[in-house]
Amino acid sequence: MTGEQIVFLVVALFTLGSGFMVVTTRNLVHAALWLVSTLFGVAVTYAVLDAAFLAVVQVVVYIGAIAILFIFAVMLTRKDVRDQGPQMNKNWWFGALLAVMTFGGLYFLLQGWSGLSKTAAAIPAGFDAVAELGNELVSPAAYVLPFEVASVLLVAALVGAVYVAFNPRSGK
Amino acid sequence: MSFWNDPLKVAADWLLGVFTGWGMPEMAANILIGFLGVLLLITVLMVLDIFLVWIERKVVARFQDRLGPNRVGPFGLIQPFADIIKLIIKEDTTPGGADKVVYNIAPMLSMMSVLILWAIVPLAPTILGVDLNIGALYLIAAGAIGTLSIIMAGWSSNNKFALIGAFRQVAVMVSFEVPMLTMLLIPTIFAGSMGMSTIIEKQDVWYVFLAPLAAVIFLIAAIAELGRAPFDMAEGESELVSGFNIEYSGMKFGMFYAGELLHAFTFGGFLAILFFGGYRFFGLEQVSPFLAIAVIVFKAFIGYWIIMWVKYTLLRIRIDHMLAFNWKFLTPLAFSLLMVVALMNALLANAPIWLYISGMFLSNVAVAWAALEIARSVSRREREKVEGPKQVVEVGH
Amino acid sequence: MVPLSWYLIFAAALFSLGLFGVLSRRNAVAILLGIELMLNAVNINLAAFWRYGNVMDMAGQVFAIIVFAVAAAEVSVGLALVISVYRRRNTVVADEIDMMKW
Amino acid sequence: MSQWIYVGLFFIVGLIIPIGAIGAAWILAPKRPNPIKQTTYECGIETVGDSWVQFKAQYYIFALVFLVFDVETVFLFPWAVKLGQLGLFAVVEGIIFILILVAGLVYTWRKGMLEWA
Repeated sequence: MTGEQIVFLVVALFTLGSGFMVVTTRNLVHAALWLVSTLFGVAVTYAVLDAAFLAVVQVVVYIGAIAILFIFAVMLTRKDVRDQGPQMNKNWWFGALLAVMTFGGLYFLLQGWSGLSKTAAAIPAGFDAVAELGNELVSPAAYVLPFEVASVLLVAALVGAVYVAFNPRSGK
Repeated sequence: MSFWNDPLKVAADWLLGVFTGWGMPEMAANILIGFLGVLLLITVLMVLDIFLVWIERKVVARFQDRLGPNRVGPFGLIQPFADIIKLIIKEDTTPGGADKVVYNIAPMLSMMSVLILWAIVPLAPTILGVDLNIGALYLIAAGAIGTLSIIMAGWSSNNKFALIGAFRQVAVMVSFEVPMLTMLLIPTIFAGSMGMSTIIEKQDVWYVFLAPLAAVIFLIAAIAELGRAPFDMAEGESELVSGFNIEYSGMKFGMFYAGELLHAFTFGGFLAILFFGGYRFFGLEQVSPFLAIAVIVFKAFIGYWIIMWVKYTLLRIRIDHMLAFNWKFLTPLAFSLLMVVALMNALLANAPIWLYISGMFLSNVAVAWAALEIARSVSRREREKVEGPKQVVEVGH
Repeated sequence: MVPLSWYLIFAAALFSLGLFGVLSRRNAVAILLGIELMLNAVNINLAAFWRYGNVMDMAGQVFAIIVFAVAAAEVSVGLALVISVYRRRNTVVADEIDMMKW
Repeated sequence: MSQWIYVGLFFIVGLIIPIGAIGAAWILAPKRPNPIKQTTYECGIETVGDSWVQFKAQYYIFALVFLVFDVETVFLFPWAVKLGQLGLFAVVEGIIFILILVAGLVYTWRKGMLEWA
C-alpha cells in the first residue's frame, strides 16, 4: 500500500464518518458543523486528485459561504432546533433501505465496468490547470455559454431568495 | 558561501544526508524535513507574535500619549513573557451550558487559520513554503476557516453577548470579503498568475503604482477582515463587553488575542507582497536571501504599523453604516475598478511600458475621483433631505 | 496509486448517505444538508473522471464548477423558502408543511 | 500532490501549536470550578432568559448576497489568470459577467434589502 492510498483511505473514512454524523445528529448546529468537516474532507480529496482549483473553491464557497448560510438559517429557525422530539420521520427505515439499495446497486454496476481499475496518467510538466480553465471558460468554442448562464442563474437565485424570504408584505 | 546564497536547500540536503544515513527511506526523510521546516517557521512566528504584543502596546501607548510597558526588563521587553506565564497558570473557566467540544476547538481553529496563511508567503526567492498556483484564493480559504472559528466560539459560549458579537463580526467579515476577492483579481490580472511568488517576480513596477486604488480598497477590506477598529463590531466594548470571546479565559483567550495580532501582521505582509513588491527592493534580494527576508519583514511591519495607525486613530463605525459602506460604496467601486483595469489591460497590451503604467495609474485616479464625487453629491442630497436646503434655514431667521 | 474505483465507491457511499438524510430527516434544513452531500458526491466523481481521463480536457472541472454554482443557487433559494415557511407557519418540519395538500 | 503535502504539514503543525499551548495551560493551571464561576458572564447581572435570542433576518440577507457574489467572483479567477493572453473578446465577456452580477446588487439595493431596517 502506498502513501497516497493511505492518505486517501484516512480522508475517505473521515469524510464518510462526518457525513454519517450530518444525517444522524439531533442538534442541527452540530449537523452543520459536521457538514463543514465533510466538506473539508472532500476538499482534501480534490487536492489528492491534483484539482487544486476545485479544492480551494470548495473551501471558499462551501465552508466560507454555504456553511455560514446554513448556520445562520438554523439560528433563525430556532424553535424547532431545540425540539427534542424525533429528528427522523416515521419512514426513516424506508430511506435507509433505499440508501443501502442505491449504494448496493451502484457497487454492482461498477463491478461490471471495465474502466474501473484504471490508474491516472502523470500530469504533463508545465500544465497549468487554472490557466487552461480560464481558456475554456471564455473561448466561444468551449464553455462560454455555461459561464455566462451560471452568472444569470446566480443572480436569478439571489433575486428569488430575497423576494421569497423577505417579502415586505409578510411582516418584517 | 553556498549557505549564504541558498540556506534552505543546503540545510535540507544536509538533513537528507543525515536521515538517509540512519536508514530512513528518502520519501519519509523528505516529509520529516518538511515537517521540521514548517515547525521552525511556525515557532519563529510564535516568538514574533510574542513581540508583536509588546510592539502593539508600546505603539498604542505612544498614540495615547502614555509610556506603555516599561517596568519589566529594559523598555518592558520582558512584559509579554510575564503575560504568557500569567495566561498559562490562570484558571481556565468554562461557562456552564457551553458546548464543550466546540468551545475548545474554536480557539485552535482561530490560531490555525492564521498560521496556515504562511504556507504561501514567499520570504525570499529561494525560501518559500509552497508555490501554489491558486495562492490568492488560498488567502480567502484560510479566512473562511477564521470566520467559522468565530461563529463556533460565539455559539458554543452560551452567552447572548458572545452570539450577537459573533453574528455581527461574521456579517462584517463575509461582506468585506467581496471587495477583497475583487481586489485580489487585480494583481492576478497584472501577473497572469495567482501564485504569490509569480506575483512578486512580475513586479518590476510595484503594483501600487499601477493600481493605487486597489491597494487602498484591499487595505480597508483587510482591516475589516481582521475585525480591528474602526470595524471591531465583535468587540464593541461599550455594548457587547468583548464580543465572541467574552467567555474565554486563560490560554484560550490568549489564542484569539495572539491570533488577531499575528493576523494583522500577516495582512501587512500580504499587502507588501501583492502591491509593494514583496521581498524585492532594488535588487537587494539578489544579494542574499537573508536580506530578502529582512526586506519583506520590514515591509510587513510598515503594513502592520499602518493597520495600527488606523485602529488607534478612528472611532468604531455603527454596523449599519459599515455594511452600507461596503455594499453601497466599496463593492460597486471595486467592481467598476476591476472592469476598468481589465479593459485598460487589453487596450494597452501593446503600448510601451511608460504609457501602460501612466494609463493604469490615471485610470485608477479617475475611478477614485468619480466615486468620491458621486458619494459627495449623494450625501449632500441625503443631508438636504433631512435638514432641508440651506437657504430655507436662513430665511427662517 | 489509487485506482479509480476507490473514488467512485467513496462517492457512491457519500451519495447514499445524502440520500438517506434527504429521505428520513424531518427538519427541512437537515434535508438541504443531505442534498449538499449528494452534490458533493457528484463533484468527486467529476473530478475523478477528469484526473483519470484526458487531463488536457477540462470538461470535468468545468462541470464541477457549474455544480458549485448550482449548489449555491439551490442553498440560497432553499433556505429562503424554509425561512419564509417558518415565518408564516412557525415550523420547519417538512411533514407539517402541507398547505398545498387537502 | 507533493506541494499539498506541505500545505497539509502546515495544517497539522498549525493545529499542534495551539493544542500544545492550551494543553500546557490545562496541565499547569489550577482547576477549582464552582457554580458561581461558571455562570454566564453578563456584567455581573444575572442572565435573563435564554442565550438564543431572536436574530434580525438582516444578517441572513447579507450572508445570502455574499454567497452569490463569492461564487461569482471565484469564477472570475481563471479568467483573470488568462486575461493577458486573451483578446478583447474575453475582456468583454468578463465585463458582461460582472454587469449581470451588478444587476443583482442593484435589484437588492432598490428593493431596500440592504437597509438595516
